[in-house]
Amino acid sequence: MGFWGFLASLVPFELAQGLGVTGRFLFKKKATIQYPEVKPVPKDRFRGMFGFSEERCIVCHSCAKACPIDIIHIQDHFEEIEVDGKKRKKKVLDRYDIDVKRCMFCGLCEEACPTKPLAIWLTTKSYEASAYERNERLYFTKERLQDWTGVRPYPGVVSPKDGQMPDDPTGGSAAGRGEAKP
Amino acid sequence: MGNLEALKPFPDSEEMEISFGPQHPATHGVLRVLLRLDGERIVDAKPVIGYLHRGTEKIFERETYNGTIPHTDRLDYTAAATNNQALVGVVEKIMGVTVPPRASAVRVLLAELQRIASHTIWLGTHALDIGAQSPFFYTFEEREKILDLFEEYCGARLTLNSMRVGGQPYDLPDGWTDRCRTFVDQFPARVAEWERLLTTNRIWKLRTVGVGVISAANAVEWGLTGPPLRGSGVKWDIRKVFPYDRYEQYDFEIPVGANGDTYDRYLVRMEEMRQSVRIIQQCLAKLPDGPVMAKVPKVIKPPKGEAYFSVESPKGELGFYVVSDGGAHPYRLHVRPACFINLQALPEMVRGLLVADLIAVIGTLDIVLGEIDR
Amino acid sequence: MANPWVAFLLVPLIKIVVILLAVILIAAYMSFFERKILAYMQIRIGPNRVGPRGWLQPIADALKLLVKEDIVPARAEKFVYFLGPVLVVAPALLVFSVIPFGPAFKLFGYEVTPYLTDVNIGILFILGVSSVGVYGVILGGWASNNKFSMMGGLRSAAQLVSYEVPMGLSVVTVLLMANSLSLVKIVEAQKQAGVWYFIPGIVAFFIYFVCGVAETNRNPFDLPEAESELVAGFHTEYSGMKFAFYFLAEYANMVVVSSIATVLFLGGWLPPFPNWLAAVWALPALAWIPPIAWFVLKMAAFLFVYIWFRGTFPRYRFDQLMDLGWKVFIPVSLVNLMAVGLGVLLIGGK
Amino acid sequence: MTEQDKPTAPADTPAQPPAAPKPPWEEKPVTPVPQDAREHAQVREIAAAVPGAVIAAVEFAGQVTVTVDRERIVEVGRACKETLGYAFLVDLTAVDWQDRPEGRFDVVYWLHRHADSVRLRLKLQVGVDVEVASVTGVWKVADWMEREVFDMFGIYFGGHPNLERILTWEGFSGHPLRKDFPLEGIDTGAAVYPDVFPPGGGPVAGGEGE
Repeated sequence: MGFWGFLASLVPFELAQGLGVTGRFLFKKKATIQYPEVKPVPKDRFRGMFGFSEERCIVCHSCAKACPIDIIHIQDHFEEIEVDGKKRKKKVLDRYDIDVKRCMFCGLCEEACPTKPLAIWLTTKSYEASAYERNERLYFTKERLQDWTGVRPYPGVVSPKDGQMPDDPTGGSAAGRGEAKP
Repeated sequence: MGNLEALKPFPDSEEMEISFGPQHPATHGVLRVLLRLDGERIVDAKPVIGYLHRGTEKIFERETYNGTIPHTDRLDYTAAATNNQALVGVVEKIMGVTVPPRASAVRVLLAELQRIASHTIWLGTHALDIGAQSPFFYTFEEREKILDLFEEYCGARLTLNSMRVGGQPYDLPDGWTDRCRTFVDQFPARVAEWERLLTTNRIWKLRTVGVGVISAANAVEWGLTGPPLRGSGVKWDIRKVFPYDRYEQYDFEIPVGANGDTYDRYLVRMEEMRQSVRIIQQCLAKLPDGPVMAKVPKVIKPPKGEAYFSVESPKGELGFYVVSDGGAHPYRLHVRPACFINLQALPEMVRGLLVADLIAVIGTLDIVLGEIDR
Repeated sequence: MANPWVAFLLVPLIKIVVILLAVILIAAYMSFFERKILAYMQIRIGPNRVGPRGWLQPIADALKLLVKEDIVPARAEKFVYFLGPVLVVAPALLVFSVIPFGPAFKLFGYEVTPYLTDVNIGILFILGVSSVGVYGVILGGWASNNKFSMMGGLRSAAQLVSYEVPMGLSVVTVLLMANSLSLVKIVEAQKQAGVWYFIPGIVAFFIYFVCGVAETNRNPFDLPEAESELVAGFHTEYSGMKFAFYFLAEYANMVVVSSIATVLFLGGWLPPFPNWLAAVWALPALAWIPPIAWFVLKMAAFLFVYIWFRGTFPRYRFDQLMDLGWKVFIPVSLVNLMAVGLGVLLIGGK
Repeated sequence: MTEQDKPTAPADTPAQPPAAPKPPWEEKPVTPVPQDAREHAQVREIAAAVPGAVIAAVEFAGQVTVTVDRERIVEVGRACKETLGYAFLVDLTAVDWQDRPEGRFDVVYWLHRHADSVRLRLKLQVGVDVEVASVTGVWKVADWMEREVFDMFGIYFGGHPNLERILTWEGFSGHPLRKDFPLEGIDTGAAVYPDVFPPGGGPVAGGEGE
């Protein structure tokens, strides 16, 4: 590139240009969030901690069938109940466990659930369901799925037993996950 | 690089065997490369893979067709949207389902956003491996904005599980298109900023020009696809050759490199990010309305037969080959992984280079071990 | 000075303690500033949890390294393994004995000079001592019995040696202008000449600083500890206090290069453009800033540029680094040396 | 409907002329039907290039599948590459039809021709422990793909430069993608979590492993 090219190559203009870019970033707004004090707010369709309500569940096993990794274990039995004179058989739920430590929160169980409002849904705000001890604490039985013992709900979110509805945007899954919310 | 014998000052000095990885900061996952070094010059390189093999194709055989979709998120975990697109595409092809235009548009939006997100990871880690620390944080800042858009649409940031056979499970939330437009409008300025940091930087050029060269003929012979192929000058992109999801409606160019070295592949990917921005802008401009899901039975049972379908994933041609026996579970579902086949050309590209160049070449191939090991 | 005991024992001892403490504190807080400034360049905040807004981070790091388990690799050469860090830190701290931080001034009636000694061969002493550091790196790399660290050690040996030459040449151009080896006299010469040497010796200044970056294995040239290739280069196998020594030595060397650059090219403790300014603006404000503050200000500017480099530039490959050293810097500094020599000859050497 | 292949117009003869033809996604999907494709242009080309090698040809969902004779695969491959221009071997895999008497495995090659962007699927049937000639001579890219098929199915490829396992580790016995390989995995003897698993080693076939 000739002598002058060699000399010109000595003066690093483009390196200075690079320095300019990083220099400008010195004064730009920072992106860090101080996590424990400031908690990031998930979006309204975030697939977070499970919500479950036993009354709405019609024990049809479709959520267990839809789950790709079969971590929803359901056991039920039939009971005779009297409904206005006629003998009717009704399915009663014995066991409804979700092995949350293996769950990948794909949301297929919620999509498969035929009940309206949903019996099993993914809440959109609570994501802090970690535990120190793997096997017990993250193996959610029917009771724990409802009263959320051992789950640190996001501020303002109540457990399903205390009335969290699936279409409640702060806690439940946005009803609009299916259709655009009115 | 000239023949290596001439370079051997001490004829009796034997070569040094080094195992590079699988725990190594620059192998983008659990890849191990057995290196035979003469001093710092690589005499031979032999990639060893399989550390992340989870038997995905075996698991596919027990899942329902919609149940396989979360597993495809974990193949190329930096590009979940295009993995989903390929899987649902092949099942729709074998069932003869036509997807409504709005579903195609949403898929194109998700795929192109995913292409940008995947390329930002590539640029961040590639620059970090070659020593420039800051681009990593700038690129990931932009990627966070894309992940927010994904989270808003389907509820997950990385493993999206956002498509179903026959269309999209849910429609775009209100205001999503505006937020997407604001992101896309400011993105080219960010890419220009990164280019000011790297493209003309003499150290970057010294580390990438002429490194890991592969000729066009060799690239086709080695079955390279995606940016590694286009970097060597072969103008070939599935979105143009076999348009899917109505890609023929959008006009965009296919960036092509000249001499197939790391610098050209870098330029190709940077240009691809800009082209993706153009596609998204066009898609947002004429977003069709209407249903997002075709009439598809609840339990997907494709007819007996086989079909292959591929998409242009950020890494190359990602194909799915499904064989159905008429049941609700795929009889055989094979993944044609882009990175697995691109990695095969690594020894050819690296022979005779220095150890530092191996890092640059691994970065430029943009490999993800999830897709390689399946 | 009244009795020799005080003059030659007590005062130097106090100075030594003060300078050593200052350097160690600067080096420790350099690591903190580096992490903070780098973070601010990368849209993040950096350490802000330890102590108020993170200010106690370096103390925490030091304590951590103190109590950390000190693993010695199995078949390492024990003695040489321990010698490595010592050989790196000692020269780095030794060099501070000759660096003049300010002019002599009165303190409680005594004449106090803010530098330890004024050796009349100051520059020679500095170049000689700072090249001993190379041994520490090579021995450390070789003794830790690890392929990667040996490669790191060999790489840094070649790099340090080959960048010593252009650095020396660019320093010689300053000596031509100041025709004295003693650092104090160099600053005095710049004061009389009324112009800092970085203006006539702009090329020498640029080469000196870039070679300084290479000497301390800093960013564009940080091959020996290139994380991506050699995992951590020569100090891979070191842990605990020995690793802290390498860490301290790196930052101390950075401070050394910055302070020498300040003395040689930016006129040590002189306020900017000593006589022009005073004549033209008669700025009393600038006059009362103590000379030591000027010195620290200029040194801090250099340290900031170090960190700025680290945040921006990719890394040279090893052979490119050697090419740059031998094929670009040495010829250019030679030509520059001759040019300045000619200049000094013509102008008659003020 | 993607134009990935010859656009065969789906035969949707509307029973009665509806007011406006409902868009295809509103109606039941038109499932493709396999047709015999002997006269297909691509198949005739191959039959001409390698007489006698073509056993059967099927067109399904717009993609042509040609079943060729196992012994002459390299010859067919070379013909496809040199004369017919299929320079790009996109994919090579296998399918295990467990209860098929004559040839248990299908080895499937998926070729691509750059000239007119046309794709073709070659298929051959091979039994257990029967060798298939390796096509690495024709397409270099087949190296790893064949190694993966060997690793997963146990099909030997004669003439392969280094036919060894690629995804599972050397000591692994068994071929995972065979239909008779248990989904839960086999006892590999690998001392995985010695404190959790019995001295026999890894997750026992069918064991919960917890």
